[in-house]
Amino acid sequence: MIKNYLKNTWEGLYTVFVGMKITWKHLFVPSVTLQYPEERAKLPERARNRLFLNYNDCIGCMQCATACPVNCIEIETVKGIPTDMPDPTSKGQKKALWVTKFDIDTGKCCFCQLCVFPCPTEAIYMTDIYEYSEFDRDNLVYNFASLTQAEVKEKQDNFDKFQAEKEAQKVAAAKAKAEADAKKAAEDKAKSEIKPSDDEIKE
Amino acid sequence: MQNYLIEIFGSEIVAYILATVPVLAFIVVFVLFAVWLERKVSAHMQDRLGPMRVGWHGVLQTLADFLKLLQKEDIVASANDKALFNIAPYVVFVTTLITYTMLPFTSIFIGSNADVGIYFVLAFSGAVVAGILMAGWASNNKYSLYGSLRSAAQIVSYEIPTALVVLTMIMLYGTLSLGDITTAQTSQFWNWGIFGGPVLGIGKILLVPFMFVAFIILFISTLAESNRTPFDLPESESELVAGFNTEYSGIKFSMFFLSEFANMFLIGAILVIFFFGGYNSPFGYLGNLLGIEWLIPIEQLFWFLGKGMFFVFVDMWLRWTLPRVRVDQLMTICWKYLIPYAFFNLLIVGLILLI
Amino acid sequence: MKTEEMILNMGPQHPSTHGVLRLELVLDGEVVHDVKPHIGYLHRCFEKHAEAMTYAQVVPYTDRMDYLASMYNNFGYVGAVEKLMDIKVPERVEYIRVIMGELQRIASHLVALGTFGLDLGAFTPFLYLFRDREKILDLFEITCGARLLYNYMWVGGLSHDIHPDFVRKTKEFINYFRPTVVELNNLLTFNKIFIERTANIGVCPAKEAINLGLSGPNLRGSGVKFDLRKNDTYSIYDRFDFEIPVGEGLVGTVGDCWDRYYVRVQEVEQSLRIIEQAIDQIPDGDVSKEIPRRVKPPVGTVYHRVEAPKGELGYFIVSDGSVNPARVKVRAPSFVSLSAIGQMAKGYLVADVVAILGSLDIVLGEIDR
Amino acid sequence: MSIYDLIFYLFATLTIVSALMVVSSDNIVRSAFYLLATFFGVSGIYVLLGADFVAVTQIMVYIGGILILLLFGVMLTSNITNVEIKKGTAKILPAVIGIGVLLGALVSVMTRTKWKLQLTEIPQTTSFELGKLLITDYVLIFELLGILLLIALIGAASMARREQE
Repeated sequence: MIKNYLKNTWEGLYTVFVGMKITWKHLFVPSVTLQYPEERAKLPERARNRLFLNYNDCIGCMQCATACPVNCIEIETVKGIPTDMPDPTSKGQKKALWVTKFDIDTGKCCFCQLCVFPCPTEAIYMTDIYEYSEFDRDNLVYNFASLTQAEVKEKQDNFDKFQAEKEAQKVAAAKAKAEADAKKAAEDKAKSEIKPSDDEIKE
Repeated sequence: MQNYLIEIFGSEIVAYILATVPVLAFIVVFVLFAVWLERKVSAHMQDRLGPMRVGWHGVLQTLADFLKLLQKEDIVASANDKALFNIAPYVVFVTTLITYTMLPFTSIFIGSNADVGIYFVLAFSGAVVAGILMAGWASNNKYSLYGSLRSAAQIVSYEIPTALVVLTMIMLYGTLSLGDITTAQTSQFWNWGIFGGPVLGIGKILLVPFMFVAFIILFISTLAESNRTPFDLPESESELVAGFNTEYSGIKFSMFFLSEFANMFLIGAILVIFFFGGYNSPFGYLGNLLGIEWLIPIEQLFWFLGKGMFFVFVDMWLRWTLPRVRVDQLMTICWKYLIPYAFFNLLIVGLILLI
Repeated sequence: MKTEEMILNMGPQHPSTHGVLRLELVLDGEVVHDVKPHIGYLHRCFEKHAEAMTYAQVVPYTDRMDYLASMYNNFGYVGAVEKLMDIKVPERVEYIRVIMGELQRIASHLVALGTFGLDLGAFTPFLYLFRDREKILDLFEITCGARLLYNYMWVGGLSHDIHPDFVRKTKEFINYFRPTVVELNNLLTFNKIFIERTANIGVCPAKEAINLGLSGPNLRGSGVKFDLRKNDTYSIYDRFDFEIPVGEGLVGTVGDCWDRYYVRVQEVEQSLRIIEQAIDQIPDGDVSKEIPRRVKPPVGTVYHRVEAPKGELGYFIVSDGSVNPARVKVRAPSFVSLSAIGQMAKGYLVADVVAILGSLDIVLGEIDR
Repeated sequence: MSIYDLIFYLFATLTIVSALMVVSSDNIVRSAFYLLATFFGVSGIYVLLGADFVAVTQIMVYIGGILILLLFGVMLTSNITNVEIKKGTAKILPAVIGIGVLLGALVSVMTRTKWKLQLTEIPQTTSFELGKLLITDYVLIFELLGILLLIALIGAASMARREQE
């Protein structure tokens, strides 16, 4: 019992000194931390931070928005018209859509990188920017679409017009056809009843 | 010192008040420095840098923090006992401050070289408990109450080994006065308490190991009395959040802080006075060598503060090395280990002194 | 003497509840009579959420369960889905997964050991261990770009192949890290105060541990030699030579806090051994070859369990044949561990509750899900 | 008025006021804390009388020991703050008699004492003489008291020990 008592005392003091020796050694080890704003760690090339969209390369295929588990990407597109097609991507892929809205809400983003992989044109990718805090939450929504409001309206109008023209053409064609049919029908009055054309049902 | 001041100002009251100013200023400056040191020591021991922004290597960081603390809102919860809650920090601080009157900083600056000396210091460091209990109870918070009760139990228990070792040393020096104890260890370092003090002959050699034991016991028990790791149970942040000062903020919190660090230097000073010659230089004074008389007190102040700071550093060193003991183990260390050892040490030192 | 019981709320805002956990302690003085954990402060509807996600989209959500061991959560989930779809992943993928999983186990254990020390008041070992954990996170970062929530293992493969520097840096890390374990042992493990604080505290005998359903280091700390990597082997763990450390009661009783702690220390060493063996054998190949474009498992159910750093992590997945899982149920090891605290802490002091909680190594993200 | 007079009146006021507060306070814990001020005031008066050793002992024993014990007892008793404390006069006659006797005794002592009107000499400190006396003339009593306290210490330690189960 006395032996145990003395042993406890000795262990208590000895292990304290062992520990003190270690911390003493560390007193002279150079620091492993960085003085942050002045010194910055070099991020590896695969670093996953704020999302970025190379707008010119986006073809508006919506695959990133579908892949996103938190729905932080919002895309709206307008179909291009033959006379006003968007420029092809930097790799020469043709675009059929005007991307009128491409918003990424980085406040929602969970940095999972799931949106990056499906992108066929490598337009969306993660950058090494990690300082983008804002005072206003709305500022965390990044608008990547470079079209102005007016331009969007114009594209929309263009498309609507184009659509309307197409419609009108079709209607006109249908009308012409109908007229022709009517004529024909008038000519062959006695033959049969008029049937509605397939085109009309589709439209 | 007092007589000199009385002569200058012609009034006792002014002289006495002025005599306290250097001590108060010392405590404030020391705490500012010690907090910075604590942060730096901890940082470098943990491979970090610690504060680096304000001033050279952050020396003014504590000042900035202190200014921030002063500006903070003074929160008093509605369920607190307001009067006691407000008084408690000052009770703690004042009782710590009072003990400084007995410390011989140099041979000429000593608040009071009273005969009661160390007894006075022990009494008032025990009286701190009242302030801590007041803080814990007035906070009306279970964690605070636990912290203060633990603190009280701890300080009261550890007074016993402290007193036993102090008794040993008093036997050696034959006086309670801290000033006289220091003068007994004058000239060279082999007259220091740890080397048997003023005793001469065979007794000196026999005393050394027992003085060493006494030193370790006094170090541990005073460490516990000042509530530092590994005995920082009253404010053990992993169990009791912050112990008795959980509810405090702003200037009142800084009062607790001041008193904790003032206490750290106090225990360092007590150890130095008992075992390491107080303000005495280990090798003789440069002032004597050069024949400049006014240099001696400055040298003495340097040695006293230097030795005291060394023990403050050891406190910090221990704090950043060790885990915390549990409340019952705290009592085990005190009652089952320190007290018997201190007791036997007292007995043996007494026997050695008789021969 | 008649004394009154006092109820003390520990948490949800408390320094040592490892997250937002509330423990209701019924105390007699400082002696604990009962501990009631109240959970749910971190509930994020993971299981319900998974039903609205595609199988691939669930992976980032599994990251956020045990956020200190995200790789292993991925490992378990993709294992379950692959079992359901009967996919055989390439050898290279298996090796990389095992290496990543073991690195993650080390990282998770380092946090566990460090915070355990922190709970007992030792601050310095905590920071030493975090310094080394940082090195592991760096390894993950060069591989997949993320430091905490990796989304690295995908059904059928991996999101990225390993970085060209990965093998070299991992070897460097192993050489660097070995002495740290020795240092930790000197500084903390065999420190007398630490031993006094943890030995004979929160004793959980083997039988009780099994009854409580404990798993992982908590079960092994009680002296039960049970490790899914050996006992119900998955992936390619059967190819490696490693031991299962169990609690032996070196300084106290078998199954005390110190044993649970020391099992983790030893497991870190064993994980290093596995990595050393695996790192030299990584075969060449393509890591994304087997990744299906659309993960659409057949109708059926699967239960797949892995030895996560915190214990047995099981995924029960019900598939209705669509692209979304019909049900994902997780058997979270921390949840089971936490449920044991009531029995373990009875009769000890308040300070011991902190030690016991720390030794169980819980993560609230996994408990509340 | 010299500084000593000022300090004396300060301590005297402190003692009397806080003693009154002790008996008149509604809250028992507060009473205990007022007692702290009373003890402190009394020890201050001891110092002024030159009894420095007694003064420090007063702080050591009464504040550091007895008061703390008292506070422990009070704080650890649950619901103590809700207890109604009776402050009204209950038995007037015995009280009057008791106070009368006490007052008479005090007044008679006060009038008979030969007061020093002028402080002729600054009171000498006593601890050195006290120490000498304790070791020489009163050594037996001192030793016996020491043994008594040691017994108390051992007894307390054995009582506080947890029962072996």
